[in-house]
Amino acid sequence: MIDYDTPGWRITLQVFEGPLDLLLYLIRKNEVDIYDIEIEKITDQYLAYLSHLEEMDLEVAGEFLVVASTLIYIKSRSLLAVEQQMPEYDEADENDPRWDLIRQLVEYKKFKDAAENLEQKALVQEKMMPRDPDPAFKAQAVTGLGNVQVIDLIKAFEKIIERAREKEEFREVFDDKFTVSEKIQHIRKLIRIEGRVMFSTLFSQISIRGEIVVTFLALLELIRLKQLTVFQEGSFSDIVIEGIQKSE
Amino acid sequence: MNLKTIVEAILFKSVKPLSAIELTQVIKRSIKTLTEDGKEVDEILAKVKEQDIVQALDELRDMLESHSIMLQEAGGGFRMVSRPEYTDYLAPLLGPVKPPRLSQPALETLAVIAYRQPISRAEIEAVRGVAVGGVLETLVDRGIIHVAGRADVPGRPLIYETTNLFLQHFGLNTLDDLPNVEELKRVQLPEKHQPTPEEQPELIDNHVAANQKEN
Amino acid sequence: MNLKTIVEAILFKSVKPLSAIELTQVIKRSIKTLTEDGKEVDEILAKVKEQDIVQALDELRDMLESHSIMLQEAGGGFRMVSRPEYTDYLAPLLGPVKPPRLSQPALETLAVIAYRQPISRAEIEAVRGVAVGGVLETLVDRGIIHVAGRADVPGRPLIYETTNLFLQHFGLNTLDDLPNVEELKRVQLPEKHQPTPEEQPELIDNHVAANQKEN
Repeated sequence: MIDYDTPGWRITLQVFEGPLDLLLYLIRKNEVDIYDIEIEKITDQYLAYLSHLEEMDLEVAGEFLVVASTLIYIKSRSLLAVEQQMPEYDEADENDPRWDLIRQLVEYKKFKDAAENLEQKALVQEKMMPRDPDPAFKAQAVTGLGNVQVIDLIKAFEKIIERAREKEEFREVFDDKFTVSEKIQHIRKLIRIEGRVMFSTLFSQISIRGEIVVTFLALLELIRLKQLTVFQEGSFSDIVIEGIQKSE
Repeated sequence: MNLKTIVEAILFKSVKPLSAIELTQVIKRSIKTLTEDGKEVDEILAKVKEQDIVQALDELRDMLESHSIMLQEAGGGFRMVSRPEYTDYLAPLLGPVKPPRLSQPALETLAVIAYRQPISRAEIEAVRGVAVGGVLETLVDRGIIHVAGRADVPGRPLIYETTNLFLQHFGLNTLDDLPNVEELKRVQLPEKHQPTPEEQPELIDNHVAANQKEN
Repeated sequence: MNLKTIVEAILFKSVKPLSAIELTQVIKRSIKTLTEDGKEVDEILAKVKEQDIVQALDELRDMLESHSIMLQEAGGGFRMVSRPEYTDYLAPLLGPVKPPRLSQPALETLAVIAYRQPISRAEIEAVRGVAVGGVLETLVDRGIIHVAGRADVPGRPLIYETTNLFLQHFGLNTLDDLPNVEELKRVQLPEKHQPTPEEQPELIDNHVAANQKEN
């Protein structure tokens, strides 16, 4: 059993990177080869560690519990009489959970060792220092306006004015030409015919700002009413608007 | 490893020129740390004096004779620089001498500032209908606008105006030389505290902006 | 002046590592400018090829043998760095803030990605037995890994691979220089037979997040 009173034990409490790391530690502590682990012993020690964590009021992460249940399962299996064990209890058996766990441990250990190797390389690399970038080089690249003409400036300003005027206009159109309920009808009809509409298509024929706003509000309302759903097929793809099928 | 190459490594790494005294201090401090860490230190190094550094600098200068890098003494300090005759081969490294073109939001923000300066961030945002914090930072970083003080209104917000670099870029003498300055100064623009419909377009602006990024 | 010292000057001044091809381009561009300006250019330089640069790099490496500066090839590029044994003497220049080292979880995650790229988050978690969401984010933020696209499997998960910065950080030239690369590449990945942490994502994510704060 693990001696919890050894001062070193408490210190190592926090350093396990996960259940596999803890298992490797226990195997090393018992001085056995991964392939020869005694499941019973390891399971007891593993569970003792978890309960020790709980005693100290430390939260036991879910992943530790997942492996705990696997260990208990393997242990219970090995306690069954041989004839009662489902498949042949064979080390090479694909379905043997003990073998699965061992394979996972072996795999994990290889990467843990590789991580250690990488760390050593980083430490060496840290000692090989390049010169710091010349501040003069940096400064030159980022100041100034680039290829901007006065005309660009005026155009930009006119765009702002234009947009401001549209906002004025928008108040009228909001009242007169387009209403949210009208747009709701329009979108419903589109969805009924097409099944789904792309977000960009819905807005592409609209050029008046007021109509964009009203259409967007209609869309939000339909989503709120759970008549529509929107989603993306990839983080950079167009948004798809789709009707929600209702059982009638 | 010897004093000459240690000095070389320090000057290679240092951002600013170092005098012989400063070099001595750097080495003395390193040796102190090494000794405290229980590492063995060469006896000659342990007793290093400024005059040893001066000699090491001379040796380093000779050692670099056949290289494109040389020791330069400037402003009472030494530094490593590339030899002047190699400058022609370094030009391509300077990258784009022309800074990247301003983005549309940056351009619009600059236009508002140009014609309405001095102006606060809140006033710019009222005109443009979107947040301009990041854009203002870019413009300040690029030396096109600068903080001109604080407005004499509640909250005393920072106010911005264009710089001399801005005028130089467009070949203008004063701001009055900006085209259409009279007309554009007069145009009525949205102000702060507009009625509610103003707030909705912003929703769309943000959305459109996000969409454009994706494309 | 010769090719070897020109390459030295360029690498001395360059902010980032340059490959032999990039070095060739820099020199070719310089020569073009020189010719256009009516300056005389050495005939050998005018016809410079990548293989000449490769040879010049070898000569430069030899030339720097007795110096505290060396040529390093990392991430497919060459750069000039101080020799590791001089690092103790550079410490006083560096100031108190050291660049953060990678945490143990980050290193383990990175090891899995390095040998198995491109790889999805679920596959990494199957090997490590813990959730890696937070760690992946940190590694992406630091530019050591990046999203390489989506896997062609159900759910189309994002897949990750290491960047050039990864190679530079660990002083590797290519991924084939990873220790034990042959062995680790071949190992059979565990299938996701285990109830992986994915099934309790929230719980685990919180745990990992809390853990990382501690590190």
